Amino acid sequence: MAEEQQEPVVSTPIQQPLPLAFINGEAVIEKPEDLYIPPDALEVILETFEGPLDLLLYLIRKQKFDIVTLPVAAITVQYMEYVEVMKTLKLELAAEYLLMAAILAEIKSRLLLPRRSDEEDDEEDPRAELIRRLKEYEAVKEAAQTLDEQPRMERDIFAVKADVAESVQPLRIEPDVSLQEIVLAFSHAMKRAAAFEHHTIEREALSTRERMSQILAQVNGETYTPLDALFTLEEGRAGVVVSFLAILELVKEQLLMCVQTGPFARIHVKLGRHEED
Amino acid sequence: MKKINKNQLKQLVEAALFVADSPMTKLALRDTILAEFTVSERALNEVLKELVLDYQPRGIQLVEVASGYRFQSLDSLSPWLSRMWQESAPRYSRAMLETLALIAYRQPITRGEIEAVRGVAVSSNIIRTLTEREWIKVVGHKEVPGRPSLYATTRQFLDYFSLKSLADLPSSEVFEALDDNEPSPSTATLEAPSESDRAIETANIKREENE
Amino acid sequence: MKKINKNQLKQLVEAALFVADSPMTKLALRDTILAEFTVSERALNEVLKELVLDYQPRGIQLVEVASGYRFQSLDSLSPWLSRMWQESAPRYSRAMLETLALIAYRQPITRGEIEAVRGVAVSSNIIRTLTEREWIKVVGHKEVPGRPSLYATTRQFLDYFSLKSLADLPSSEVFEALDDNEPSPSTATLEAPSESDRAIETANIKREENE
Repeated sequence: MAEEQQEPVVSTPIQQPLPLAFINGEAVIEKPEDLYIPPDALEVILETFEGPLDLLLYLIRKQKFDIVTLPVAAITVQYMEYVEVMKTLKLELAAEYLLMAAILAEIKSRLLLPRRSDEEDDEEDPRAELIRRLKEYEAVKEAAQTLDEQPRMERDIFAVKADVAESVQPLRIEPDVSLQEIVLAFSHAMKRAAAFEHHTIEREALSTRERMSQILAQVNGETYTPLDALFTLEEGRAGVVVSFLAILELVKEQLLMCVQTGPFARIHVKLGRHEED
Repeated sequence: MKKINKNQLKQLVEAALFVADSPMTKLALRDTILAEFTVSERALNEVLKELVLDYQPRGIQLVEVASGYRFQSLDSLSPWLSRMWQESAPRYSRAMLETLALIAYRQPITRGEIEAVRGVAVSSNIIRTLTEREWIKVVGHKEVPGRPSLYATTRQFLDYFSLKSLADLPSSEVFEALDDNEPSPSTATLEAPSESDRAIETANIKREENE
Repeated sequence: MKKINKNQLKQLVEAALFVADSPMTKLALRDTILAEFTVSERALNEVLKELVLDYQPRGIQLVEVASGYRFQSLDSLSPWLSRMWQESAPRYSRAMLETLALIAYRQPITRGEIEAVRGVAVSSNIIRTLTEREWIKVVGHKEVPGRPSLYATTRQFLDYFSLKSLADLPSSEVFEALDDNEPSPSTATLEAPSESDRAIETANIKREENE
């Protein structure tokens, strides 16, 4: 703050080694008060600026000015010198740099105009908008730098992964099937097979066929199973009838054979067909 | 070569084995993360042994496999971890549905009998898929040359279709109706009798429910 | 729904987070590995908290980022861990970082607004790279002539920088302070012109937006 009126030293060119460093891509130049810098080095410096605001901020910081007091005249002189160098180097001079030069010139001229006597007028400080932009840009610059320092994947932190045990198998989601699809599929199959009569598939037969499957699962081909073991009395008469029909059907289809050793002896069944038939 | 204390060594080895894309040998550890440290073979072995022990009660384990050390999930957790990866099986083919339908309506039935109706061979794949889904099972063998398996539907099959018993499978008239009406399902006349029939039948079948 | 004891729950959650391909939310845990268990929200929170604590002294940590919980290596080990890969982590230019920072702190924001603050054009390349990395996305269009795209950051951006939410972004106070100042009448002399100037400026930039 104390240095706010300090004029920049526009010194005569003095050849000096270039103390130039880059920290996080930001050009840190100790006192290049002169502009007599080897052209290719300057090109590198200029290219590190992210635009006119960045260059202005750099100039302000270099001279230890306070943004809020922005000594427009001094800054403008320095800024124009840089822009001139850019021109002579035929650097691809972004329009933004020239636009900023125009803004600076405009502010400077407005500051030179004599102020009206009345203090209370709403004539605003011509520097205000530029100061606001500079402050805002500086905040962005800082934020970008902090963001860059934030621990991040690939550089500071790495994804951690354990293998799955061999026994982990992806869960298979089986397709949905509707009852209607099954019914239609059966209908189609039956229609194609001309030999079949649709009506033979009766509902009655279905409960019998289900019982046939159950009985088949109950008996085996090695030992005989007593016939009465295939009836469940608790099912009542209808159940017994279904079982009986199922057994008859199984015998008819030669899946089951019944054996009776003598009159009124227990009937036994086992898988297989009667060879002697 | 720098020194590294045991705690740091352990953290570093642990992290390396976790971030590595594949198992790491002790040599690989030395060539990468430990390149600038002096670490005795004993210290490295000790750290690895400690890590194995540290993870013993946890959900993942440090194991040594042929290509080095790696962390892997506890074997006993697999049934649940499997749920993290799901793959949808393709829709069933017409052949699959017809085979299933024939087994449902004509059980117990052999593969040969299904083929006779369909006029084409039934692929083993279809039988396997239906068996794996636990919709069909072998209930016996037909005592003819070759003793072919007899297939029937299962309890799971009935459960899936919310059927109390096979008798609840729509009968021929119903599917005739379904088939004829496929584009226009408005014809109720054909459906009507099956409804009442079904009621009587359901009463008959009730007892079978919990066989 | 089955019960699961706390130790089993902890092992299961731990293993799941370790084998998962990406961070997992509590909901994702419930939908997969915990699908068949009754687990109270309190029990799940407790287990996660314990796991975070368990790993505190270790080489890897359990952290909560925007897309859920994940294990990651300890920040301080990166100098050595990075030796496990040939190529080094990508560096980002200042232009890219400043653009990203503006989108992060000022979202939703148009390209023109970014250019107005930075004082230079934003190259299409930067927007493309940030979009391809899935760090930013178009969330809408500003209803001004040209309907420029409005950009915002994504969950992947937060994940990448190990953040749980935008509020965890460092130095957001700087921006808040700026925003607070803007309407404040106390600094009227400095701020007053800014509003109108900005309008003019925005108008100037408009053309560039859709270049």
